[in-house]
Amino acid sequence: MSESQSHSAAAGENPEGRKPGSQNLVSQRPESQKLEGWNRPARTEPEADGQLLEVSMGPHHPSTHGVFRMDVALDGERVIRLRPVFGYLHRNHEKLGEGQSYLSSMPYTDRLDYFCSLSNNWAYALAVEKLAGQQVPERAEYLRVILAELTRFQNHASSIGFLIQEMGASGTPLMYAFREREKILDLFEELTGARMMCNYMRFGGCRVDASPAWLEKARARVAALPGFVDEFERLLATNEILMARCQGVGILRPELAVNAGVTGPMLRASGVGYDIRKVDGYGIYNRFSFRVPLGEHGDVYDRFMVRLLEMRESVKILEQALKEIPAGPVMDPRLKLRNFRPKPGEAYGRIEAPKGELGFYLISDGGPNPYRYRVRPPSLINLTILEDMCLGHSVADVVLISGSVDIVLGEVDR
Amino acid sequence: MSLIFYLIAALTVAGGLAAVLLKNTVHCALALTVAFAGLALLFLNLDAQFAGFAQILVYIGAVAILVVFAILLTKGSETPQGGVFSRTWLVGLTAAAAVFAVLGWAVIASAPLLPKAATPATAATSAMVVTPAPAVPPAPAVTVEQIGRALAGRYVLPLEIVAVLLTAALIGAVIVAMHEKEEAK
Amino acid sequence: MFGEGILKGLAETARNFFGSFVSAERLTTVEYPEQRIAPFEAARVFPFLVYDGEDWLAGLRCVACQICEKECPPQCIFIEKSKDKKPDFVGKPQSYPMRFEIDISVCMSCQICVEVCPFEAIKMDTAFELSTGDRFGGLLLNLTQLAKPNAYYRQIHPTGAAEVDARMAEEMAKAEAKAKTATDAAAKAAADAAATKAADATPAAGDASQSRPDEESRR
Amino acid sequence: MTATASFARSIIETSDQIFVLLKQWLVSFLPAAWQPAAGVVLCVAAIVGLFPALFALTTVLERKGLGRIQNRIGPNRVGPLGLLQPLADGIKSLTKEDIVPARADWAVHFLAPLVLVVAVFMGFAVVPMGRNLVLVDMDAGLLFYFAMGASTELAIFMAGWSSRNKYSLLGAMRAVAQMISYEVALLLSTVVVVMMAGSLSLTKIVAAQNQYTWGLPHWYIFTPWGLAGFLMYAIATTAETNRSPFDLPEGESELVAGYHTEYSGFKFALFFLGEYLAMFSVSGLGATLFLGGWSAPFSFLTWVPSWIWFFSKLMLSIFVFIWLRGTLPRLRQDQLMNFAWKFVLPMTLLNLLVAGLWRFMGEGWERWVLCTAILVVAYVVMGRMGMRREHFGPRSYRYAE
Repeated sequence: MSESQSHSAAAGENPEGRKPGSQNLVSQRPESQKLEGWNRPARTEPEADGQLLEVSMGPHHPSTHGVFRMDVALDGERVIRLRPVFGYLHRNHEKLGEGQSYLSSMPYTDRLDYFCSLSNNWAYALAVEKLAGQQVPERAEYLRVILAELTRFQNHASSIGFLIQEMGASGTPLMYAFREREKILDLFEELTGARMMCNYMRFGGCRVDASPAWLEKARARVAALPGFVDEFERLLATNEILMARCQGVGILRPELAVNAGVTGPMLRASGVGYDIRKVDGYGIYNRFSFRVPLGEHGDVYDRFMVRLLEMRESVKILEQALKEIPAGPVMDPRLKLRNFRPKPGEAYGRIEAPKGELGFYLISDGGPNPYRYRVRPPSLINLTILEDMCLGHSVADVVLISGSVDIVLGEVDR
Repeated sequence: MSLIFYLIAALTVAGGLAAVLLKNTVHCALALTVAFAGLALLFLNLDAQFAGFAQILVYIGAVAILVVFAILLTKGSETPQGGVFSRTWLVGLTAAAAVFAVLGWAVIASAPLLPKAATPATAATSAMVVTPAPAVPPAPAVTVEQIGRALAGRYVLPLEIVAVLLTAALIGAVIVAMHEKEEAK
Repeated sequence: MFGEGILKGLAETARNFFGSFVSAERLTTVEYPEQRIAPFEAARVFPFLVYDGEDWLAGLRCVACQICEKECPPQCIFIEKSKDKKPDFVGKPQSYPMRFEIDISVCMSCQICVEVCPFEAIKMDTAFELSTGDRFGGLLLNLTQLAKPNAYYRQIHPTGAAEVDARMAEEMAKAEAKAKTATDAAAKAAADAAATKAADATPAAGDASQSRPDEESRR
Repeated sequence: MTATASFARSIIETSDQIFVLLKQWLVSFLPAAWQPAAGVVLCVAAIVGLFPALFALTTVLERKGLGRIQNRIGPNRVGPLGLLQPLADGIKSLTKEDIVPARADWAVHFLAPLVLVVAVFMGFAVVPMGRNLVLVDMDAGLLFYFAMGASTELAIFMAGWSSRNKYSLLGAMRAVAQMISYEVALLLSTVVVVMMAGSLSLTKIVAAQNQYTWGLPHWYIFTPWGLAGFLMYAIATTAETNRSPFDLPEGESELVAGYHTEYSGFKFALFFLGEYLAMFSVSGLGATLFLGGWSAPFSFLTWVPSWIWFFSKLMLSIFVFIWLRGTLPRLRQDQLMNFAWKFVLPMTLLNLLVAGLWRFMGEGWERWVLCTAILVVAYVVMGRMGMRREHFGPRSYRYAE
């Protein structure tokens, strides 16, 4: 436990200002402990005092969320070295995007992080809108917020469910999360026609309008969501076993998080108040009042709780958006989706996806396809610090920590 | 002496031999466990329930596991390439013969002390088939209660001394282990 | 701190255990082959081609413009344009697809083909039980398998079909008005043909050259 | 009037002793010399038949119960209400290919499940399942039980080691370390009962509890030391049987399937069987030691056959096992060990002291107060110390505005 103390003491360098006296620790940290390469062997910290056992966890391991591999060197059950191996699900997403029209790339963005297709849609639409200087109607902006927050809610619920599943809870929280997710997916299906691969947003608005009946249904669903969060909290938040497993495990120091480009709930759990909804205020997020929960220790428990609290904030945003949504068109009537040729230039559109900063970088040469199409996937970048979080912990914790990162391999490997 | 005795004895001896002769150390440990189990059965065959169950509980449940763990932790689990006989087998054999001679002498010397008539052990062929309160004359059959009373009464001092000794050994082991761990850090 | 968190959790699971017997909110399972949920109107699975009237070959709205083939993200549509042209319902000569194939093992149900089609000719089906014993040929749908009547479209997407029908009826009226102003006999004959079509239960397909207020400008 | 009463009594008596009478009736067909041996064989056959059947029933109940806890329906396709599911599972595991890894130590690999199941079955020999319904009523019954329980560890080690699989070996090491640690606590938690009953014989322990005051039974769980002992026993047996939240040896998220990763087909089914049998057996023992075995919970219910009470208590504890599994995440290895050595073991030792106090303070309310107070204070102090040492606790969160 002395380890965790030194970690939390070193947790400084964040804009909010933390415990005085902790800052100098950051500057004194030796060079060797700063993040340089993700596949570097063990840092100075853990030392093997026995024979190392090399275990290849994955790509077909029950808890790697898909085809992801970790080459782990174990001393007993302690992790001495961990090398994440990505790429088993590479689908050439970015190059595909460069060979296709702007519109045709939209359905592919669904398949990046297949839990949050609507967020991905929005990020891509935002990038293209920036590129083309396209305006979005008011009602479409509201619909986007509603759908993105519903997505965030179900993503966080499922990710907590997976986390606890990895802790060995025989799937109960996951099933509760999926029960609620089912209802949210029903809403998605009714509006967009598909449950997961929604392909709903377009640059310049949304594909179809939401009927008043749908909005009513959404209001009823949203009204039931806080009860679900309460249930989750009663089931999990104060469970002693969960606290024992999660607290002090997989600590991510804020300065490392910032250096490594970690974003989303991971970063906020480390105590850095960075939320693109607040920073950029993209869409119409600056119209809503919501708070950004921050963690104190940057451990697995903080990540879990930050997600739980963000679910509550999402419900707040949803309530406001569903109340204020105006009438009007959902699509710019002058826009041509087919043969869409933005003027030459470049644009980077980013949103606060449930997993972190999701950005699309596009360069246009005036043709019907982007000249360069690049995705900044939060899952991948959040995963790069896996080794730093896992060293010195046991195998069971590795599983837990990789679960707390909340990755979707579709997005990691693209 | 019944057939069952010979069967159990054969099992025990076979287990012991296998423990000595097998190549793979883990197999040896498992064979040793068989020998332990055979011994326990012999105890039960003699109607010594407490000794028999204690043998299983301690030797199979703990000692065998300890041996196995020791083998695995000391990298001894790999099968040796050469033969199983050590170069000093003659010394070993001599020592074993000496121990056997002493034990045999002790057994033979104590034989005349046994009461001649009391050989009811054949009645209880196996502990599993003992019917409640059989009409066996209670000659050398020692109940658990008697052992307990003896331990808590007449032999309380040796018992306590052993307990203190074991506790000291335990604490010593913990201290040794902790010391190593700190050195490793 | 002393196990009350565990007890709270146990109470929660017990509540769910009993709740799943009484509350449909909790037990959301639908036992699929016996129980079925009607698909949502917006549901989309794989595309099909709409035709008007009785004869699917004659009434096919598709004019083989190949826009969907070009826009399809996974490139799962294959169209072979006809060499000749056949008159459509207004007598205007249009190409038609000689072959129209969709490989539904590749199709990702994104609906882009429906969105880009200017003729309301391709729509999304809601049938999803499409398993077949042949994973190559069985999943490559050809023109005969793809063509489905407008009545079917109306049945699975009533709102969308009503919109399309209304729009097309409006265009029909426009076309008729246009035809009436033209006084020559040939045009009159064409108008007659159009009138018989309009009298039919299924209004005829729209004309690409006609402007449709919102649909067209959006593209 | 007396005739009907005696008739009713005989009916009650017969239904209570039905299995004993059945055995005697069946055995009576044989020559007198064979009768004792035949009786034993019959009893063994009954146990070997009954508990696997119960296992089949429990697997489907567990899946359905877990399903309901998780707001699912659970298996309901095979047979009415899915009750024939275990049959389908059994056929499946019997017809599956028996795969032995090429590098595995085939002899040990083959023996491991057999040793496990045999050792677990042996435990049932001494558990009284009803009045006069015990296979072997031996003086050192409890000792026998634990001796057999200790042998299962070796089987698990054999399974893990012989598979030549890293996950299997890790799982086996975990399992053995865990079982040895908790075995100490398990033994000590039952010693209080032996102290009170003054016997290692399980039938005598039940007989000691089968008394009533004001219609309430003298079960040991209704005393402070008994309750504490029962809780410690429950914790230790959950760990011994590798059930959630102590199911680390087979933690599928970490170790795929632990020591039986490389087992398939019928051998895997044997492991599965062994695990559930161990669950039944520790539940039965727990009921015997703390819940009065086959005795009725109220004196006016003594007419219900004793074996019904025993099996209801057993199934109740199985239900608790399922409930726990549906709720709790699992601990980590070091936490498990800490919990065993730093909490459960000290508590059981303290419980020994409390039981001694109880014994020598004599009748009266003082012993209730004193014993309860000692145990509660110890629990609170240890709980708080444990949490403080590990810096656990609920947290509050701030918001960036």
